[in-house]
Parts: sequence; C-alpha cells; structure tokens
Amino acid sequence: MLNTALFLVSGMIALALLLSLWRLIRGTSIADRILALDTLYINSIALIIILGMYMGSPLYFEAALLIALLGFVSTAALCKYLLRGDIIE
Amino acid sequence: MGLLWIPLLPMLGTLVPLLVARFSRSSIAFFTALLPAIALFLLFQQAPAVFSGEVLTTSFEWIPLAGLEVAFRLDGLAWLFALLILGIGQLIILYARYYLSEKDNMPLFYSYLILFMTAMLGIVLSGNIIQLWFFWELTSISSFLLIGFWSHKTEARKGARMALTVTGAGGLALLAGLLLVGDIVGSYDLSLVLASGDLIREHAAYPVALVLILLGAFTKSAQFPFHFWLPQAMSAPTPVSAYLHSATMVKAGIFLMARFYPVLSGTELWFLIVSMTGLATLLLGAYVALFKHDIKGLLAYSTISHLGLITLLLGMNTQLSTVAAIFHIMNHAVFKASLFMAAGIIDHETGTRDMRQLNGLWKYMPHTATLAMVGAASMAGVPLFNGFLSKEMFFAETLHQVTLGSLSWMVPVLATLGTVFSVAYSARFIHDVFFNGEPINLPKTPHEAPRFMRIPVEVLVALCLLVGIFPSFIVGPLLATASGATLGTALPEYNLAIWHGFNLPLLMSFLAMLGGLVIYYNRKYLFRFQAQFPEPDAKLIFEWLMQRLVNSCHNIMQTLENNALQRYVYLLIFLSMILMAGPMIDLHTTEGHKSQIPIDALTLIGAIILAIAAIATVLFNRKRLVSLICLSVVGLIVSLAFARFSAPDLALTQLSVEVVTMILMLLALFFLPQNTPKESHPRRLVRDLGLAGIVGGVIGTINYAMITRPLESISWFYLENSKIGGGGTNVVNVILVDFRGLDTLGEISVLGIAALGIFKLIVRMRLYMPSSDSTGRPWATGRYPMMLSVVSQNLLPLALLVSIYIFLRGHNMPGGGFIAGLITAVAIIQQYIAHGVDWIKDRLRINYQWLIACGILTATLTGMGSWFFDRPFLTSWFDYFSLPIFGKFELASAMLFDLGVYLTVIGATLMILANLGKLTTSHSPAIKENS
Amino acid sequence: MRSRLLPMPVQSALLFVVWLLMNNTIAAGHIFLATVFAVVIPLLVNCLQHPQPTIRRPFLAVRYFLLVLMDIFMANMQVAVLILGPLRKMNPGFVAVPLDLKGNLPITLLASTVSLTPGTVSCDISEDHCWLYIHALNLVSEQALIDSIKTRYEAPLKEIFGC
Amino acid sequence: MMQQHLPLLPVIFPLIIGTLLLLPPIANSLMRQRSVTLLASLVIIALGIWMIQVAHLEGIQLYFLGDWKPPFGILLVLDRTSALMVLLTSLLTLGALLYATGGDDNTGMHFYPLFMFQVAGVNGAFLTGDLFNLFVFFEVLLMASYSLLIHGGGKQRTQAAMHYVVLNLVGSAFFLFALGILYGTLGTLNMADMAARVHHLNPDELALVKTGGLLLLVVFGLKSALLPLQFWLPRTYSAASAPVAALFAIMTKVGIYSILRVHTLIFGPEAGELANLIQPWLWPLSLLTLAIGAVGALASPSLRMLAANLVIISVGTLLIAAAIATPQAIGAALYYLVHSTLVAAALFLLADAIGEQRGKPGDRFVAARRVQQPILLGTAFFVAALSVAGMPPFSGFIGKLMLLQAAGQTSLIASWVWPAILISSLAAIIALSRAGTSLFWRVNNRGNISAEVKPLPLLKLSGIWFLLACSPLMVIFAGSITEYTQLAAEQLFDIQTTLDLILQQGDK
Amino acid sequence: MNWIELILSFFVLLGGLFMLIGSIGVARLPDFYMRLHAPTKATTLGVGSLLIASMIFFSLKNSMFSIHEVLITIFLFITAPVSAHMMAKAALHLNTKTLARTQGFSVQKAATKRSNKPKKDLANQ
Amino acid sequence: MEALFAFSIGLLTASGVFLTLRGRTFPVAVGITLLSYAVNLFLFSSGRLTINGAAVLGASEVYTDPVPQALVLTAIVIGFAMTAFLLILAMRSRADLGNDHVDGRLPIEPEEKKK
Ligand code: NA
Ligand code: NA
Repeated sequence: MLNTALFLVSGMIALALLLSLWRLIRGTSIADRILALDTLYINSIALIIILGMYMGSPLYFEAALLIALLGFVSTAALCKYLLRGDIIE
Repeated sequence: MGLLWIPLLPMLGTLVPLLVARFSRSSIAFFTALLPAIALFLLFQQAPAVFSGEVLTTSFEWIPLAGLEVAFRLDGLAWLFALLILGIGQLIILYARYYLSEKDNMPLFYSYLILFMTAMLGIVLSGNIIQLWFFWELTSISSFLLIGFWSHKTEARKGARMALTVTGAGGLALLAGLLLVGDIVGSYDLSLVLASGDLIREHAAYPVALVLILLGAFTKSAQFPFHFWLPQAMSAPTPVSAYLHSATMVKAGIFLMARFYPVLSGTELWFLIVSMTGLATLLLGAYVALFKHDIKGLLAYSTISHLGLITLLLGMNTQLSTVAAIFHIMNHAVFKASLFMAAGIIDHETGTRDMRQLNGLWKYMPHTATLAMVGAASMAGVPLFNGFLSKEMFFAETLHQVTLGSLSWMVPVLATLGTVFSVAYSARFIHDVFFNGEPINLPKTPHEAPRFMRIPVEVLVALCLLVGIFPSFIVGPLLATASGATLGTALPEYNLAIWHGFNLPLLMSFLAMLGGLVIYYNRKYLFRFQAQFPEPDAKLIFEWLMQRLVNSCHNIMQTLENNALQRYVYLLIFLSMILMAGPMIDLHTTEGHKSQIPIDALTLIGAIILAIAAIATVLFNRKRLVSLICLSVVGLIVSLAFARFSAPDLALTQLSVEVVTMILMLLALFFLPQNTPKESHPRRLVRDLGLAGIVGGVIGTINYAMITRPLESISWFYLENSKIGGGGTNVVNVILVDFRGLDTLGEISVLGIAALGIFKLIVRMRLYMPSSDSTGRPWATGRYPMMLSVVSQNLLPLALLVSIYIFLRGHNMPGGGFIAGLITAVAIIQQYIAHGVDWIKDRLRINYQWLIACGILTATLTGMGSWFFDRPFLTSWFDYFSLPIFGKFELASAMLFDLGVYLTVIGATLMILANLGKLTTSHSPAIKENS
Repeated sequence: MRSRLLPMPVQSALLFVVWLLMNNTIAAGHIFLATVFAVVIPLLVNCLQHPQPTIRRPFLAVRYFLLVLMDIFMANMQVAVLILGPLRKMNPGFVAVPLDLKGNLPITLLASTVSLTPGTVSCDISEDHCWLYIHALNLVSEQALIDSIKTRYEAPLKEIFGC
Repeated sequence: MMQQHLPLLPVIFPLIIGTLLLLPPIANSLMRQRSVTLLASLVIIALGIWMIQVAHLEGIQLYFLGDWKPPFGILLVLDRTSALMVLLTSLLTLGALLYATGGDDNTGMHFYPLFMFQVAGVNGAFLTGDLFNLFVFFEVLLMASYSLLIHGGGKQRTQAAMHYVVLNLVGSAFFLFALGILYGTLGTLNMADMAARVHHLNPDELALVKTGGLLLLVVFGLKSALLPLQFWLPRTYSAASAPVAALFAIMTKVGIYSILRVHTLIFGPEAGELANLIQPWLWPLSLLTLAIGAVGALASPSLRMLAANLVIISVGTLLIAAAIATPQAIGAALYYLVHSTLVAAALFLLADAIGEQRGKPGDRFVAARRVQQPILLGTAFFVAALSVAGMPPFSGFIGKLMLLQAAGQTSLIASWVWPAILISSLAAIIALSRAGTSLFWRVNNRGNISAEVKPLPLLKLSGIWFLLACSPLMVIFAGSITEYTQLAAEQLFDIQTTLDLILQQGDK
Repeated sequence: MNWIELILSFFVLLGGLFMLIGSIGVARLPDFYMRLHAPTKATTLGVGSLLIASMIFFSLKNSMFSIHEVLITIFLFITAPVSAHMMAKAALHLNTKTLARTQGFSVQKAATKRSNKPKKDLANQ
Repeated sequence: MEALFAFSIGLLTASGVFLTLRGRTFPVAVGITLLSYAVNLFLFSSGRLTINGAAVLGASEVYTDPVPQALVLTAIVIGFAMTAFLLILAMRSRADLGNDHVDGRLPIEPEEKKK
C-alpha cells in the first residue's frame, strides 16, 4: 500500500517537476524563470525524501537539507543580480 | 702522442688572442702564431714516419654508443693538407697583422682564424668519419664568422649567411652519406672504412651514399652549381679570402674526395658525376673570371675553375690523374695564396680593387708587381712555374681517359679551352693592373706595402719558382707519400720534370698560351658580346630565394595558425574523434550482457528534464542569464542522478559546487555582455552541430558499451579494508583521505593555486561597473534588502553547525571536509551578499591566503606525520576510545587531513568570491563594445 | 543585559536543539558537543551580527508560532482551491500595510508570516520601514486584510519584542 | 633514513616551500622569497642528483603512499627515466629562477609560490605510477601554468591564456573520458596493473580500451604540441614572461614523457592485441609536426617566436623517436630531450634579455641599436643557436646523430626520418643565422648605446649561462650520459621486470 | 500495523498533492505575482507533510526516533518567505506585467518607486 | 536504465561541445561546465550503475564501486577550480581587450551581412 502511494507520489512529483520546468522554459519574465527554478529546488527536496523512503535509506537526508539551504542562496543571488547587477557589493 | 697535439694546440690557440688582447698588435700576432707554429713543428717531427709510409693513429673513447671516438690519423694526404693549413696559416697571420686596421678587433679576428684553422686540421686529421663531419661543420661555422667579420657591411652579412647556408646544407647531406657508409661498413673508423672499398661499392646504398657525400664535397669546394657562394665570400678581409681560397675551406671538399677516393672512386657513376662537374666548373669559372673587374672577383672565379680542374682530375679514375690532382692542390694553394695577398696589398695601398681604376701600378709598386706577375704566370701555367707542371700532367691525363667512348676527345679540347681562358684572365690581371696607362682617380696615392706585409708573398712566390724549377727535389717525396696515401695502393710510374720532350700536352699548353693572349688582346669584342647578357648576381638571386622561402612559410603559418581558438578546439575534438573511429568499428556488439536495471518513471522524467534543460541551455545561449538558469537545472538534476545511483557524497558535492559556480557565473556575467551577438555563420553552426552530434554519439555509445559489460575492479579491496584499515565506513571518503590521499592533496593544491591565480587576475583588472542593466534600467536603489540581511545573519550559525556536522560525520557517513568547507564558504558568501564587502571587511579579519596555505600545510604535515613511525607518506592512524559519559568515539589522522581540505576549500572559495566582490570601484558606464 | 558567554541565547538554544535533531540522538556525548557548539558558534559569528531585539515574552512567541502553523495549514487549503479553481474568480491586488512595528527582526518576522499565510505575499518594504507592500491572490476587501494582519500578527509581535 | 622517502621528496618539498612562501614571515618580503626559492631549487637539484644515483645503482624504487600496496594505493615509481626528468626539471628551475630574480618576479603576485607549485606538479607527473594520479598532477601543473602565464599582465598574455586555458580544459575533459573508459574496462588505475590486465580481455573490451588509449594520445599530444594540436604553443610561449616561458620548456616534455610512459607500458610491444597502438598515428603526425615546426621557424618574425617554433621542431623529433619505439631510439630521444629542454629555456631567456637591450624593436628581426655586452650575449646566442640547430660542437648534434643512427637501423623508416630531421636542421640553421645576423650585426647607429638601457643584471646572465653551460658539458660527458639514457630506455622497455617488481609488491 | 501505513500513505499523498498543486500554480496562474503564491505556500505544506511521513517511516524502520527531518522544514520556513520577497522585489524592479484586473496598481507603482505616496492612494479608496 | 544514462551523457556532451565551440567567452564557460557534467557522469558510470547500494558500510547489502565516486569527487573539485579560473579570465580579457570574444578581437568575417 505504501509502495503504491510512493509510486503515485513519485508520479505526482515528476509531473510537478515537468510543470515547473515548463514555466522555466516558457518564462516569460526572468522573474518567472527564477521562481520556476526555486520551485524546482523545492520539488527536488520532496523527490529526495521520496527516494529515501523508497530505498529505505536515510543517506539522502543531507542532500535534501543542503538543497533547502543552498537553493535559497542561489535564488537570493539571482534576485540580487536582477536588482543590483553586482551581487556582492 | 705528438699527433694529438697537432690539432689540440691550435684549439687552445683560439683563446690566446683574446687573452693577450691588451698587448701590442705585433705581440698579439706573435702569440697567436706561437701555438700553430709549435703544431707545425710537431708535424715536421712526424714527417719521417709518414714519409716512410706509416699511418699514425691515436684515439680515445668518447661516445661508444654512437660509435664516436676522439680519433686522429696522420698519413701522407693528411700530412700534406696539415702542412698547407699550418704553413700558409702562419703566413696569413703575419700578413693579417699589417692588413688589419686599427679599427678592426684584431684579437677577435685572430681567434676566429685559429678556430677555423683548428677545424680544418680536424677534418684532415680525423680518424673517425663522424668526427670528420664534426670538424667539417665547424669549418662552416668559423668561416661564417670570418666572412661576416666586417658585420657592418651588408654584403659581408649576406655573404656569410649564404656560405653558411650552402655549406651547412652540404654538411647535412654529408652526414647522411657518412652515416650510410658507417652502416655499410659497421664502423666509423676511417682506416676500416678505407679498407672496405669493394664492400661499399657493391652495396645497394652506394649510389645514395656517393651522391650525398659528393653533395658535401661540391658545396664546400664551390663546384658548379654550388659555386655561387664563393665569390660572395670575398667580402671577408683579404687574409681570410687568401686562406679560404688557397689552403682551407674550398680545399676541404677536395680533401674529402681525395680521402674517400679508395672507397668511392673507380665506378662509372663516380666518373660521370665528379669529372663532368669538374669540367663544367673549370670552364664556367675560367670564362666568368675574365669579365670580373674586381681583382678579388677575378681570383675567386679562377679558384672555382682550378677547383674544377682538380675535381675533374679526381674524377677520371686513373691513378696518374689522382697524382696530378694532388700536385695541383699543392701548386694552386701556393700561387693562389700569394695572388690574394698581392691583391690585398693593392687594395690596401690604393683603396680600390676595381681594375677599371687600377692601371700602371708598375711604377708605384714594382716589387709587389713582380711578385704578382710570378703568381699569375704560375696560375696561367707558364713554364718554369709550378702551375705549369701540374697543368701538363692534367693535359696528359685528359688525353688518356676513354670513359666517354667516342666522345672522349671532348675532354682534352674543353680542358684546353678552359686553360685558354685562364691564360686570358691571368694576362688581364697582370696587364690591366700594372700597365695599361695611368691609374684613374684612386682613393689613395699608391706606394709599396710595408716590408713585413710582403714577406709572406715573397715566400710563396719563391715556392712557386723553386717547385717550378726543381719539382722532384722540392716536392717529389711529399707528392709521392700524399698520392700514395690517397690511392691507398702502390704508386704509378710518373716523372716530375719540366721537359718531357715535344708531346701533345706541350702543344696543348702552347695553344692555350697563344689562345689566351689572343683572346685578351681582342677582349673588347668579347666584353661587348658578354655585356649583352645581364650578369646574374648570385647574392641577389640567393637573397630573393631566401625571401621567397620565408614569405611562403609566413603565408603557410598565416593560413594554418590563424589564432582562432574555435578552429583549434575544433581540431582537437575532431582529431580525437578520428582516432576513436577505428576501434569503434572493431567494437562488434554495442550492448554487453550484464543484467540491466529497469527504467522507472521518476528517473525517466529526470532524464527528460535533464535533456530539456541541457537543450534549453544551448538554445538560450545568447540570453546568458536564462542559459545560466537552465544550466543550474542541469546541475541540480545531475546531483539528483548521483543520489539516485547511490552516490550520496557526489550528490552533496555537486549541489554545493553548483551553487558556488552559479554565484561565480553571476559575478562574472555582471561584467560581461548580457547577450551574445548572433555572429556565427550558418555553415559554422551546421559544422559545429555535426561535430557535437558525433562526439555525443561516440561518447554515449562507448558509455553504453562500457556500462553494459561486467567489470572486475579492485573495489573489493576498499570495501574490505575501509573499516579495518581506514577506520571509516564511508568508503568513498576513506578512499579520498586515505587510500588515494595524494589525489586529494593534489586536488586541494589545484584549488589553492586557482585561488592565487584568480587573485593575480583580479588585482590588476580594470573593469567598470555598468551603471544600468542591459535594458538601460538603472539599478534598484536599496543595496541590501533588509529582510535578506536579517534572515541571512540568522541563518549563519545554523549553516555553520550543519557544516560541522557534515565535516565530522564525513568519515563514516556521506559528507567530509570538502562539502563542509563549501557550506561554510557559501554561508559566509551569503553574508557578503546580504551585508556587502565593507561591512564584512570590518568585522571578519581572515587572511584567506594564509587560510589556503595552512590548509595545504595541515594536510601535508599530517601525511608526513607517519614518517616518524617510519611509514610512508599519508599512512593513516586511527583508534577508538571510550570515556565514561560520552561513550565510544574515534580519533583518526584522516580527520586532520580532512581539516586541511576544509580550510583550503574555505580559503580558496572566499579568496575568489570576496575579492571579486571587492573588484568594482567606480560607477562609470560599461566598456563600449564595437559589436 | 546581553551576556558575554551567550551573546545570542535564542540562537544558542536553537543550535543546541538542531544539533541533537541532526544527529537524531540525546546521547551524552552529543549533548556535550551540542552545548559546546551552542556556545562556541555564537561567539564565532557574533562579529557578523547586527544587534537584534531579544524576545521579551517567550510563551507568547510559542503561541504565535503555533498560530502561524495553523494559519499555514488553512492557507494551503484555500490557495489550493484557488489555484485549481477557475482563474476568473480571482481578483488579485496590491495592498500597502502601514507598519507600527519597529526593528528589522520584527518586521522581517511579520513579512515572513504574511508570506507564509493565506493568499498573501509580502513583496516589498518601503525604505523608511513604514509600509509593507503585499500582493494578495484574491483581494476581497483591502481594509479587512490590513486589519487582520495588524491585529492577528503585528500586535502579538509587538508584544513579543516589546516594541 | 630519508632515502626510503626519496621518490616523494621532489613532489612534497616544492609543495611545502610553495605554501611557506604564502605565509609570513616569508610572504612579506621579496628578498626572503627570492632567497628561499633559490635555496629550495638548489635542494631540488641535489634531490635530482641523488635520485639519478639511486635509480642508477639500486634500480627501480617504489613508494607506496599510505602504505597501501599496488594496485590499490597510489604508487610512485623512481626509475632512471623519471629520475632524469626530475633532475632536468630542477636544473631548468634554477636557471629560470636565477633569471627571474633579476626583476621579472615582481611584475605580478605570487610568482614564487606558483613556480614551486608548478615544479611540484611536474615532478609528480614524472614520478607517479597511477593514471588518475597523473591526471591530478597534470591539473596541478596546468593550474599553476595558467596562473604563471598571465604573470606580468598585458593584452597578449591575457589573450594567449584564454586559448591555452580553454584548450587544456577540453583536454582535461578528454583525459577524464579516457580514464573512465580504462577504469571501466580494466577495473584498475595502477599503470602496471593495467598493463597486466590488458592481456585477459575479450576483443570487444579491447576495442574499448583502444579508444581509451588513443584518446590519451590526443590528451598527451595536446600537452606535447603534436600536430594538429600545436597551434597554441608559439603564441603562448612567446607571450609568457621569460622565466615562465623557460619553465614551460618542460611542459611539452611532460606530454612526451607521458606518451613514452603510458604507451610503452600499457600499449607497448608486449601488450599483445594492443601492441604499438599509437605508432600508425604517431608516424605521420610526428613527421608533420617536424615540418610545421620548420616552416614556423622560417616564418618567425622574432626570437621568441623562433624559440617557440624550435620547441615544436624538438617535439617532432622526439615524437619520431617515440614512433620508432626501439630502446636505441628512445635512449637517443632522452638525451635529446634533456638537451633541447635546457637550450630552449636558455633561448627564451636570451630573447627577453636581447629584447630589453635593443629597446623598442625588442627581439624582432629588424635593425636596432646594438646590444650592450655584445660578447656575453652574442656568445650565449651563438652557443644556443648551434646547440639547438644540432651543429657541432654543442650538444644538439649528438642527440640528432644518435637518433639518425637509431632510425638507420630500420632502413625503410630512415628514408622518411633522415630527410625530415636533416631538412628541419637546415631550416633551423637558416632561421638562426638570419636571427643572429639581424640581432647582433644589423646595427642602426641612430640609437647607439643610450643611457636608459642598463646592462643586463648579473643574475639574469647567470641564469642564461647556467642553462647554456649544460650544452658543452653534455658533449664532454656525452659518453656516460648517453650510456645512462640508453639504460633508462632499456628499463622503459623491460616491461616484464617492472610488472613483476610492482605487482609482486601487491601480493606481499 | 496497517493503520500506520495508512497514515504514512496519507501524509505521503498529501505532500505529493501539494507539491503538484504548487507546480500547477506556477505553471497555470496568469501573472508572476499570482504564481508567486503557489510554491511559497503549497511547498511548505507539501514538503512538511512528506517530511512527517519520512519521520514516521524511519522511526519505525530503525525503531528509533528520526526527527531530523524537522530541520528541513525549519530551513524552508525561514527561507521561503525571503526567497518570495526577493523575487517579488526583483519583479517589481523589472516592472513585470500584472494581470489587467489587478487592484492597487498605483500601490505597486509606489512600491517600485519607493516613495511613501501610498497614504494618499489609500485615502482615495 | 543504462541506455537512458548513456543517452543523457551523450546529449550533455553534445551540448557541451557545441557551446565550447562558440566564439564568446561566457557561452564557452557554460559549455565547459556542461561538458564537465557529462565527464563526471561518464567517469562515475565506469563503476557501473547501482541502485540503493551506497558505499557506506552497513547501509545496504550490495555496494556500488566506490572508486569512481572518489575519482569524480576529485574531478568535480578540479573542474570547479578550472571553471572559476576560466570565468575570471573571461572578465580579465574583457577588461584588457575590450570585448568578450575568445580571440580577444571581434571577427571581421562577413558572417554578419550574410544573413
Ligand atoms: Na562588487
Ligand atoms: Na686597369
């Protein structure tokens, strides 16, 4: 039962990924693309968690943690780039 | 032992002039002459043995592997040449003392001269044919220096280069020829080579070897068609010309032919090449000489023709002709040296060498005139002078030879014709210079040369006469031994006498005389006739050829090496594809028989996203920021793939690296154009796409073929020993810090070096901050969004904690120093982004450079720690401890090593990013690009 | 009132907890380590911190936290419906909320709360920190929204930080 | 006691010195940096001599890092060849550093640390017995070379660096592809183990291994400037500042050395199916390299360019030897390699010195004011020119001679090799005589010796002469040197012994 | 034990559902500011519930409490609003188009212009 | 799965190579990065693909080949260093040469007016 659930969810997440990617490619504004990228990060956190449960191994937790941490940094950097161009000033 | 000193003393002698440079001119000359004089003396010491037919040799080991040894060998031929070189050398030194002016750097000149002398001696005395070549090239080099001695004169420079080029080329051919001979004989020892004539002549490679060696000889001794460099060598100071033309340089080629006579001669090929070349040279030289207005020019061409004569003699394959050749070598050396010196005197005293100005010098310098006339007479082959005798023998030989069959008669006829011209130009030399009216506006008023300047000439002229009158008494024995040594067999019957009765040769000489005088008498018609032809200037032609060569090379390089990176990269990739194509074809079945993993939906979607993102990165490559965003999606998916295929460490590393790279790219992009202009030609696009497709296909195929085949790797060892030997359960990390620690050390070094290099790049970079973005919109005013700063600063401690956590668990769980380092760095960079450089600079005082150094040092010293336990570098240590409350925990040297990694990563990353942040200084508009 | 040893008590506590969380344990050794890091790290990063107001009313803070959690849950439901429902129904809009809060941390917290809770995202803060610009996914009544934010979130925050 | 660590020292010592140079108190003063580095380079020379001695008398020395026996750990191999290369590098280092201390070291930052790091990388590449470790050391020396290339700044350097870096990045990528292929088929990284495993592979896997081996040829070919991958070299080398260019003279040799190492050990005569994998490609390419080098030499407008193209000629010559692939040829090649490296380095330094003295025209072949110290520089140039052109009495001709002899053994090949080598020598002679006459003899008296050019500092001269002195010495001691290189070459080809030695260690 | 699986599956599905909804929002909503709402909310709950699921899962699997997943939620709760904030700021800066019927457009203008006008705008309404 | 993996590598390589062949520095840098992704995956896969077999002792029953992972880790770091240098060099060449073409000078080829 759980496995079916996991299977369904992985399907959902896959779909989610695709949708975000579509937005990323489609745009239209650059902000949209950044938003899409951010969403992709979040989706992949979920993806890794599912993967961890799927494999029943806790080894991938840190990966999720890192995405949560670093995804924020890169989003922030991108936005700063749009705002100021110079992200470290 | 004395033999060794003969070349050795002059070799040392090259330094003498430079050492005594401070002394007076005369004493310089004296000391210069000293060592060669001793050598000459030693040479005479060897005379008895040599004349008794002995062959003296001495040799030392040098390069056994190359069959090279320091070997000297003295036989009659060598003795003769050594005599000429050293004897005439002495006279030249004396002569030069008075010839050279105050301005000239006399010590340098002498040193060159002696070097040249040494080289010549080396050639004639070598007992090893490779060593012979060694000195052969040395003559080319030293003559280059001598000819170019007056380097301020253009023609001197060009003449020198021409001589070097021609003789150098010949030298290389010679080397090839000698190596071939050596291969055939199996040794480079001269005696052995000379002993195995038949072996060589029968060998298939004989023609090749012969041609190559003769190329060497002909270029050196200015045989047609390589004669053109010799006249250019006149631009050297006259003592040099005298030496070059008489006893040395040009004689080297003759010597070579004489030396290898027993080995190479006696075949049709030899005759055809050598004698015909000689004949052509003889005629050409003699004819051209007549029309030269420059005295030295005339003499130069006469040298050419006499060398041709000698060559012709050597080519005729009869023993007597060889004897005649040797005889003429001596005679020519003597009279030509004297003539050049005389010419030098005239030049020196009148300031010109042009015979159209020089007239009637008889009454100004009767003494010199007499000497010159004797020399000229001997050159013309007038009886009672030495030239006559060898000329007679020459005519006799031309009559005997039959190799040309029904055409044989041509040889004596043409020989006579040549002599006719040589008589004519000799006549001109005498009449045109010393008589023929009054001199025409000479630079100087001519008078006799200083006493000692004439002595050398007098000595030589005396020799001309003495040999001419008492040949057998003066040179009989010498000629005999020399010829004997040349032939390597018993001597033929011959008789050195002035009078052989009325015979054909005498008639030919008589005709020659008559014809010569007649021609000179009506020379104006001949001159007028000759004037119709433009005189080809060898120098110009040669220079033109050289220029053509250089230009065409330049064009080739221009077209090939167009300094376009795109082409170079294309070539690189293309070549690798070509090379890989062959084996790919041998690969019969792509798919191996390893059980494969079934595809699951999630991975499939992942792959699809990867593909789309990659393609998007390419398609958007002209909108750089978008392309960058797509790129980071690719990076994200790649790290997910690592996670999917059981590589948590890689996933973590990839993630953190990817973020830092993204920040870096943003920093760089800020100073670069935001969009790429559309400049690639469709053809190029198609071409690149094609190559890219091929590469992708090939790499993909190889990858598929590889991963679908089973593999027995060494990995089992690491899995077994990671815990017991490395003290960690995270095998990947144990491999990094222990099994393959050196890789990691190198890796962090690379990172550190990169940081240093980037710092180097940044320090001097002058870039201006764009005041508005690519669309022209001014930047937002708020520098540090409040919310961002607040959250960033509160995130920092957490991030640090996480990095410590990642660091500590690295040895047993996914993580480790590198990832931890990156997390820390990113956390700090986040502060830079949120608060700005200045704010951080005031609060955070870390010298990143020291951090890097300490990191690498920590890792290295940790590795060296094992030395104290007498174990190799990087031998790890670990142990488990347990304390009452804390329980069991592990300490490992690997941890310390990893700390080094951690520090280096932080140092490097921050050094790069923070300094990049500091970069921009003033707000002035971006660099205008003319695109 | 800020102690030498513990310049940032809240962070220290957070660090202590987080370390134990990460290691999934309450073993003595780790408690020790957690304490060490909880003390050391703040000392390390202290130099990189803007001074921040400390929490005056911790319990209120906890209540606020739970409240926000609750709202987040509700928000997600509503937003989910909005997103999946017909786009016609939505009428988005910008709202400017006047701020009585002072201090960066409180304002940030407010803005974050707004972003995390029902159909609103805080887009910008005026440079004088007097206005919070919000985008609402489905703006029914501006004033109602402003009031709810001020009462539901701003007020407690003011109490918590006593400003 | 130290001798057991000898194979490691040439790698680790410069690395440590390099890091120390970054730290106070040394980092603070240029004088300290200079003295420390010079001392260090002397020590490295001593190490090199020691290694030669050990390798020569006590045979191959192995060093197991982390005490992990092959094929599992990384392994350093000290044999005659690697010892020779290390010594060569150290000599080069001293020469270049002496010159640098004359003032080129303060035109940019971190000169000495980077220099030391590059030396460490080069030595590592020479000594390692592990293919991936070779990659790592390649990257170390490349990274250092990137940074050194831009030392001193200026448009040309930046532009040359861009080409150099991008090309080498692609090269590194291919190196990794090749490594992947080789590990993915052979399942090991230790070169000796690879050589051993090559024998039990089925044809398909062999095909894969071949692709890997040939890809490696491209990678090493790029480093060693094998046609058509040589285009980057002339501009890069002539753009680099003199001491850096001098050091770079060893870089091409690293590539050639790797070809000799890898392709004789793994794909050498005893590799069964894979025997002499690269020869069919190496033949035409090396000959063409020689040709393009000769053409380039004739076309060169300046002494730097000429020197760079002469490097390409030497590369072509060496690769021809690699293509002949007999111990005799390789022995000759090793001798020639040492000679050509040192002389090329000297030429680069000389070009810089002459350029400085001649003022604005620099080292371009045009009339200019006469150089000061015409004797010192002129003689130096003369010696360098003769050596590099392979004319007696200096070292060049011995190497070429022995190479010609080696080629002569195989008469068919000789018919190609001899003309190629001899004609290239002629081209060199022509180019160099042109260079010499125009640099030293074509003096325009407009700007005769003017005050602002000061004579060359003694240190710079000593650097040049130190390198040049090796040429005559190599002639005088040619006997023993050639004997050594010959033995080294035979050792290279004596694969079985090497394998036994290394892999037995593994079983122990 | 089945009811635990039930709970697990519930949380898993809930999480996945919200994840999906979030992305649907990103893909579907008409303008940037509206899209901005989708992930910032849906993901918090989506990830949250997945993490709860994973907590339960691993706690049972290894029969010891596994609550470190909470960390991720903490991080997301801290960072998500800021990301949203930054993106919004950027969008405003770039004058990203809004849906025609967006109210308080002047407010948005004001926001981008950083003036303190909005008081009047409010007065008008 | 293997086929999928190989295909992805091929595609990444192709994209990387294509961008590396562009004329401006930034796309080249992006191309090199793509190429290095491909390289890392390739090298990684030389230990064959394994699912749920991370080489952490005790974490699973079958272990993947850890060696390539270690190699890729090194490769990633080195690649990062190289990319960083390339990017800064790109900035420097823009600063020194006034344009961002890899040759430091803008092409004069008539490619512009062709279209
Ligand atoms: Na900045
Ligand atoms: Na006259």
